[in-house]
Amino acid sequence: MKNRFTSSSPDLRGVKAREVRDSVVIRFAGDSGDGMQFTGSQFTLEAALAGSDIATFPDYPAEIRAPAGTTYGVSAFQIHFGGGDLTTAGDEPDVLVALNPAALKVSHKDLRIGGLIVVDTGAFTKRNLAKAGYETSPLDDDTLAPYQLLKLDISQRTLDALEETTLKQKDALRSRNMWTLGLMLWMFGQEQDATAQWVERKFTKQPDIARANVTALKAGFAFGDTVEMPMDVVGYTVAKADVPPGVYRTVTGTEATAWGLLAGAQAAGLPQLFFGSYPITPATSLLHVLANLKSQGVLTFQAEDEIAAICASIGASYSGVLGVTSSSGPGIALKGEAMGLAVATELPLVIVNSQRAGPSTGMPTKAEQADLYQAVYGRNGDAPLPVLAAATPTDCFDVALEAVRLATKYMTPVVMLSDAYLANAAEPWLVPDADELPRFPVTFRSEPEGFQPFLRDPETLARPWAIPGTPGLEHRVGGLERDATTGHISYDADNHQRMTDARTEKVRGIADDIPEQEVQVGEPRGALAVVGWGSTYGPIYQAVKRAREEGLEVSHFHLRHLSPLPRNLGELLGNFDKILVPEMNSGQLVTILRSAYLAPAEGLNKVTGKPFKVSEILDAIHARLER
Amino acid sequence: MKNRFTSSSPDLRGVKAREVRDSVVIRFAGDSGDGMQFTGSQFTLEAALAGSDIATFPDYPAEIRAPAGTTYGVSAFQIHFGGGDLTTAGDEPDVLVALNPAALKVSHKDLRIGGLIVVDTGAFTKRNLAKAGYETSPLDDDTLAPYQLLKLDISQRTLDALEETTLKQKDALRSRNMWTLGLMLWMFGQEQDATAQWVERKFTKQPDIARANVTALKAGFAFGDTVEMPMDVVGYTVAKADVPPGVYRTVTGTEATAWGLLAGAQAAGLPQLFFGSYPITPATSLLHVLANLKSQGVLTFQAEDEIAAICASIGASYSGVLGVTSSSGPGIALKGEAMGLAVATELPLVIVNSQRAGPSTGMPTKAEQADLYQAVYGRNGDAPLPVLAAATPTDCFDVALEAVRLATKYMTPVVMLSDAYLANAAEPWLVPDADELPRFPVTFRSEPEGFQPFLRDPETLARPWAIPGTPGLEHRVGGLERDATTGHISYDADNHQRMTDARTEKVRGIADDIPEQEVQVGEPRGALAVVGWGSTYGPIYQAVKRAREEGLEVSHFHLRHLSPLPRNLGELLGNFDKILVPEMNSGQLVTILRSAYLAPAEGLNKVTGKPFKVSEILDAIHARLER
Amino acid sequence: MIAPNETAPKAKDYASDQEVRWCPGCGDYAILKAMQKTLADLAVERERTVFVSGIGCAARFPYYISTYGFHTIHGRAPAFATGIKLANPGLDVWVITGDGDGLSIGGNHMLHVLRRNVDLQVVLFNNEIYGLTKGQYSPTSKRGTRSPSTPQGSLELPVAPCALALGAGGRFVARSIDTMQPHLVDVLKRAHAHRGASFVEIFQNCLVFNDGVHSAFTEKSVAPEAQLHVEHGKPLLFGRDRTKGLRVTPGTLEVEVVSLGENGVTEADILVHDEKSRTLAAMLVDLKPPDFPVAIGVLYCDPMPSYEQEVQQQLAQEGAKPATEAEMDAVLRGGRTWEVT
Amino acid sequence: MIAPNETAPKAKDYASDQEVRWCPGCGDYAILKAMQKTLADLAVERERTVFVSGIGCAARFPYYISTYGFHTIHGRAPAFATGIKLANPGLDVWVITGDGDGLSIGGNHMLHVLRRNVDLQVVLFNNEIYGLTKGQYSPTSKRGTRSPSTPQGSLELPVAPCALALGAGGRFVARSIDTMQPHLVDVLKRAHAHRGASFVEIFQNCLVFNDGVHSAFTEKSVAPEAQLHVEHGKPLLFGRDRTKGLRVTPGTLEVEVVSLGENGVTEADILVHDEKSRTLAAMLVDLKPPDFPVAIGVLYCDPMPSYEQEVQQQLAQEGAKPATEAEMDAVLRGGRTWEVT
Ligand SMILES: Cc1ncc(C[n+]2csc(CCOP(=O)(O)OP(=O)(O)O)c2C)c(N)n1
Ligand SMILES: Cc1ncc(C[n+]2csc(CCOP(=O)(O)OP(=O)(O)O)c2C)c(N)n1
Ligand code: SF4
Ligand code: SF4
Ligand SMILES: [Mg+2]
Ligand SMILES: [Mg+2]
Repeated sequence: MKNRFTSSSPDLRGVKAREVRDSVVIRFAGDSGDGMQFTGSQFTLEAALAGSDIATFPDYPAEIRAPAGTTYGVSAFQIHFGGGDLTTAGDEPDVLVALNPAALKVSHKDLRIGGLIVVDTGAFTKRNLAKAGYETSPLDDDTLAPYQLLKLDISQRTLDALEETTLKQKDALRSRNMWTLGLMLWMFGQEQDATAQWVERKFTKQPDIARANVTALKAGFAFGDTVEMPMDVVGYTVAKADVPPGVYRTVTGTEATAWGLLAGAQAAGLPQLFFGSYPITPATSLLHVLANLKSQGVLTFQAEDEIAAICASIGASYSGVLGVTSSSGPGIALKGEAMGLAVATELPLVIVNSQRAGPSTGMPTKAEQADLYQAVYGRNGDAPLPVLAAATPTDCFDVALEAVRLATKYMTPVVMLSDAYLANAAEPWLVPDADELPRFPVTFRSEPEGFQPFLRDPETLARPWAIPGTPGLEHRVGGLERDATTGHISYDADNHQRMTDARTEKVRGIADDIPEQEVQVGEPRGALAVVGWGSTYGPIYQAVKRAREEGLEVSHFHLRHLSPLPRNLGELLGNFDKILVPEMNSGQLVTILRSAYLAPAEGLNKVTGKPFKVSEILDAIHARLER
Repeated sequence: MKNRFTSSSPDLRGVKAREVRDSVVIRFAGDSGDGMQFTGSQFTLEAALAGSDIATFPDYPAEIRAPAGTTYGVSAFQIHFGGGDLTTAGDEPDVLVALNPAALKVSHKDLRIGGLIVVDTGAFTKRNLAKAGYETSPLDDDTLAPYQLLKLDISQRTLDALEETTLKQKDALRSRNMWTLGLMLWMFGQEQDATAQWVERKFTKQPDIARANVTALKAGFAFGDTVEMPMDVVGYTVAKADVPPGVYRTVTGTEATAWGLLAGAQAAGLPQLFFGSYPITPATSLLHVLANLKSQGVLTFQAEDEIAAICASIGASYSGVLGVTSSSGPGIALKGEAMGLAVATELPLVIVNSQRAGPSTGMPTKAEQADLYQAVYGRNGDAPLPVLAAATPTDCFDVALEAVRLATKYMTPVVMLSDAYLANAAEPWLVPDADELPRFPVTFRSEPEGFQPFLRDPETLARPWAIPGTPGLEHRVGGLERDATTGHISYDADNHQRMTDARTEKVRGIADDIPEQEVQVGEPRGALAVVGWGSTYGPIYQAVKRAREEGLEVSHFHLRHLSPLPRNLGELLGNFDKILVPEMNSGQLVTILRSAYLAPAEGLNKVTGKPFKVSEILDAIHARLER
Repeated sequence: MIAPNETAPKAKDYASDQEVRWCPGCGDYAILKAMQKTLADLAVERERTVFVSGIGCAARFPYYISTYGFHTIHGRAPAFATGIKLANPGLDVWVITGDGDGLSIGGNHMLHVLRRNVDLQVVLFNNEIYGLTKGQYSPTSKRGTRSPSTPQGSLELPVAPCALALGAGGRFVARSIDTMQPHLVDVLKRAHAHRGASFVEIFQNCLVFNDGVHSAFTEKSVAPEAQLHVEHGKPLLFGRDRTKGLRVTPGTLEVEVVSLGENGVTEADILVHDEKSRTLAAMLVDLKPPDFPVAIGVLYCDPMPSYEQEVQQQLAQEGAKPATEAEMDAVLRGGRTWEVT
Repeated sequence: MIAPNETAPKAKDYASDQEVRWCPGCGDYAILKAMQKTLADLAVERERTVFVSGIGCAARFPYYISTYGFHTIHGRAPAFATGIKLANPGLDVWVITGDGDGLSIGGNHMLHVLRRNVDLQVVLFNNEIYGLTKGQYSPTSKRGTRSPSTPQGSLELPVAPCALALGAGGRFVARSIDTMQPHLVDVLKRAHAHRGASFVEIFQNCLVFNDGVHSAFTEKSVAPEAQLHVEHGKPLLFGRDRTKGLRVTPGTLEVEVVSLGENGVTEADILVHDEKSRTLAAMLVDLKPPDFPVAIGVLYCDPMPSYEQEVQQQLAQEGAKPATEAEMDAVLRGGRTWEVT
């Protein structure tokens, strides 16, 4: 991250001239009930509208409604905004807004030394302190000595602002987050209109609530502008990003995935997107988004379990629509047998895995990258299939689209890997024009003359897609090994060899149909290649950039295609003395690269349910290059 | 295989002196209904009793009762017997017994040039020829020119032999196989008493059938001894093996596995072996064998599906007995999620996979080794567990025992890989004395003082086995990540890292508790290392032996432990210029070795549902060493 | 396909070119024959018909029918069939399963396909054994069944397929017997005519591993006394000369067997079959020899709108159709956007 | 454990040290309270008791009980519980599940644990929603339920848990309501007393995602008219002053609501509850408002030998005990052996 508040206090003292910053990291933290996710996304929206680049990290508890005031009930939303090319939500917040003691307790250690902490003193009651496990109030001892502390009785000020309203105190206090948002918007030179409008739209049915929220928002904003503001707090002007022109919006990985799949169905000219799924955190939101796209020809089917979900989706593909299923690790585990059938019967299918921390139930709301083995190797028999991974929320759109292309062109199931972080994080997106999106229309077999269910396209090795309803193509398919031409059951030894080889070759061949691996940062040769995949993109990208600023010969390669690997990857990696593979698992891609290229790749592994910090990767780079 | 019939005919001509052979390969082939499996195993028994070494290969159709006379209804049993150290059923039979045209059609191409074919001309009717797809009888044209042909109307001779009996012709003909067996026993200088006794015991309830079979057996045997025998057929004396002294029996991989598991439960001092399973070819026979061992404290539970089977077995282990489950590829796929829970809750469990040809349903009765990836990598999250593989039917005993040792000592699920071939093939076994078997008694935690469910044994890293019913140890376990000590649900970042590392380290540590890798044939250094696992042991062993006889610097390493790998394996492989990894899959162990050691291992891959031929591996060795 | 100008199709038109590979004498042959006759009588279009199955001897069925066929994985056929029907409601979908495939590993999908009431026909071949895996007992096997996995006899209470189907909320539940050709064909036609999920249990004989398991009521000699053929609106009479019947024991919900003419019983006392009564159906599926005859025929039929119809309606209400570029743009630009110039 | 010399245990003795993490106001709290009271009243031994659950809000239950507890994987609790009970029949096993855990993904294991009649108590918290995953409709959700996955309303016919339990062959089927403490405790005790698999459906309120879904019959105001409390051997009466009852419509197997005193109806006409009647139970589980009250209490109870008992007997008959070395030798040398010297 670029120049930030220095930790010397003068910065936060003196006249009320706005100071200038390139980028700032704010974390809003409070109780699950305090509306921190809403506050965060509204701030995101305003900053985005104002032309900042943005990266966010929502982090909320596993429990539906954890008891109020407890540390495990804390909900937080971190946003990094400012001038260009921000790819992470930031290692250390510059500003922490803590609406209760638990939030303070959980978050303050992450804050950078000298950072600003804003607390609602009104919430620091004996009871809340106790719930957070504080014997004495951290506001009174030296717990927060390393930071700038701004104590405000936000609760009281919110109540004051809402005096006129008829709201009960309990309800009025609900607007604390809006008051705080207003103050933060002021402090970082943002507008507040978009939020105001949004609130009014959202609460049209409850005008008094709408009014209360807007009033609180304006009051918080005004508070900053007025003399009420303590002398030692000042406003900031944060740099804008110079991003390419066009229409923008913020998008989560989940939304981008849903739309990418839909765009894929459209690009393939398929009549319907059939989405069979079973709820599971953090994959469920994809079902929710798609369930609202019926008008676009999306049929969502909530099955009795993950097995039924994938089986129904395979059935749908067999019928001639785009079958898609999605889940998270434990649910994907249940789909393994059916994935094998899709491989064997060679039907198109997209399987989306929103990875979460494992093994077993693990930590459902936390991100991890430990399902790569499962995706590439986790089936009985030789059952190869393409595996893709998205690197950022917006990247999910392109990857989903690509997954559909491969599935339909090669008549194969395709796994798309996402994770809990990508699914929920939002970032600005330059919205593409539909007419600029790729097209890859499929053709269903219709000609009975010379039809054989397993006669392959000599180029793609794909078998024909012959769907029920087509006169003259009546045939039988199944999971027993089948004749390489007729598809009839065959126990013939040579036929099994031929079919096994064909399935392998078909997937291998895809390497010639995907782009060569490009370098994200740096040169195609050098001392150290840092190779990543998935949501580690941001921290790796930043770490390599900084390392190069330090003059180190480091390059960043980020893989979208994990199986088959890009055809030029081996050669590229050969151009480096060392290879470092940061992963949020115990070392999976590193295993694949080592065996694929006998390349001396080493892992940098972290499984804490939290994203890498840029500094962690930078340190590892230093360590490798000092040896 | 050592010196065999030469292909020059004189060998089969001339006076009726017995010729001497080191070892012989016979294949009995007929219709599913002809009792070929019984015939084969009886011949095996007689040869074994006579002190021959033996390797067998039963091969029967997938259909329960395929229509009589069809090629896909052919059932065959190949036996290789003779002087020492036979590890395969033989590449090419020296003798083929074909009781109908279909059997001849399916098998004769496998016969070595100059080999002997015995046919029952009585079965070569128009109808049977047609069913087998013969336009003209192969006995009349030159189809069989490359072979010695012995035409006998076995049907008629059987009927003649049974004239006196009251049996209907249809039933009398059922004894054709016994007549043939008698003849073969004579031809290869075997006894017939054991068989006669066995038949009488088997058919005590139907004395006339018993009589008929014995009569036919003796008639066939007598036939050889008499002048009736055509001049050009002679008897053979086949060398005996010089095997270590002791009590022997023939055993299939299935039986050996069952007994190994039972011995394991006993060695661990556990009150019960709980076997939860769901039928699936070729794994079912293990359920059948264990279901008959109730008196030994075996409880078999046929669950509603594979998921329930493994879950019940985990529940049983949780209760304090030895939980075991078994299946084949598609069923193992369904167990993946529950295996993850066993890893997470750290409970002992043995999972036996009798591999069959995949993907998906594949070819259920055929052997393959394509589930290694699934065993090592096929779960969500970082979920490491030990993986073992048996090399021969008798080896199944030791491997099952070792699996139980690791599962109970390290509180972990363990996968044991077998396959369709090992499960069904029989070989002689030097029966161990129970009191010489290893002992590894488990201790259940009983002391409440200082009890913590996840406090690990510093040496093994195993957690305590604290079972319900123990006062004072009441605690909760589950699949959500748990505190490294108390086992309470924990979303703590560092705790997840600690637990993930502990799970990994625990399994890695097992490498120090297993034997170092030994060389099966050859030197610990050389030009080429041939590395195998599982049922490819036989052909690799023979091929390497022959290559060394040719003076080539080749060694054979066969892995029992596939995860973790033997601690000295990397060093060993480093001593060779080249590494060849023959597998009945598209290359799985080879991937693991390449990434583990960055060793330039190459695969030799065959997926036809049939075992490797010695010659195939020998050719590959030549190819590698000529380069 | 059946060309329009073609003469009425024959059973053989629905036979595939594949050699049938069941054991000689297996009850499945008779069922195959009945099915091919049914399809011919109904002149169904081959290209619009899909047979879906799991794994088992029964599940080999689709290979022998000349329509589209999908031999899937063990126990999951109802789920595949649901996807097939939802994606193309114009298809005529049959699910062929066995007592193991459909009630052991597949019990859950069976429950949910019936509950959802997807318009398809589930035909379950109940031979009370796992045939393909060589004869282990199944969830419908009688208690005490000796099998390779239960050498001392099985200990579980068998599940009655039709009872389960009712419990799951199935709207069409029927029974027939492999050897009763005309009856079987009629039942299959009724199942086909029913809109929604229809469940048909066929008592099937596994000659090799469970021969004669149903003979207590299927044997010609005992059939009249041991079978109760139900017909909607007709009294529940049975017996050689139909003089026996079922009567509600007054003041209870239990039934008893009575004989017409004996102590004043007349046909008026006999319970009349009502296909729409769940309680009646629940009683019928439980009847067992020796005390009661086995109920055969359409035990329950009370149609409701089928699931895929409702789904289609909801999609229609939402104006579902493949997204046009314009709509795609609308989706992508829906919600809050801003322009950078 | 409860030391013998200890005074009668209290409910709190069965509370674990874990902080309860359900949403404030969740119906699960009341069930937890009732369960702890039940355990205390029965003075069950903590060390011999195991609570097994799958995944869901309901499934968090074991963490809050001071006995042994196993929080397994989604839908599979009955299978784990079966293994636990078979391996150690001396344990007292409870299965805690939800409508999603137990009837959606877990439907098949539910079917088979009931059919096998393993001696354990299955307690299903039916809130007609997937709570833990934030409110999607479940297999018991009423048709038309709007949820994040069905924004235009669900289209499936809900399954009635108790109907399914009966269809599966369950031998003990009961119902209660989270808020009815004494009744709930009684039902849990009955379930515990029953040898074999007992199935208890508890109507539970999910305050956050499905608030008031059961209020049509649980609300104090309507309860007397909307609830039918069944008791074995007692007439099926309900209503504020118990003047309404169920009568068999003559000549049919259907029932109708009648009022005592009105056109000559006396208590003698009222159907009497018989816990052993499957037909009666099948009728009771189907009763729904507005036409009928909801039946509460022990709807069906007809014990049979439990599975693990039968298994133990069979093992005993086979003389099962851990193999001694001698026996091990016998096994290994069983069948044909030969000696090489
Ligand atoms: C996942 C999986 N588990 C188990 C099997 C093995 N299997 C195949 S068919 C079958 C049971 C068949 O019984 P049923 O459904 O009654 O059919 P039947 O053969 O009796 O007609 C089993 C257990 C399999 N193929 N796949
Ligand atoms: C294999 C698997 N699939 C899906 C999930 C996600 N999941 C957890 S609980 C649940 C449903 C819970 O509903 P219910 O059983 O009714 O319990 P409730 O939360 O309503 O008490 C689901 C779908 C999971 N944890 N594991
Ligand atoms: S095993 Fe039984 S069910 Fe299967 S084909 Fe043979 S007779 Fe028919
Ligand atoms: S989500 Fe519903 S069921 Fe779950 S804890 Fe909250 S109120 Fe209870
Ligand atoms: Mg069957
Ligand atoms: Mg629920």
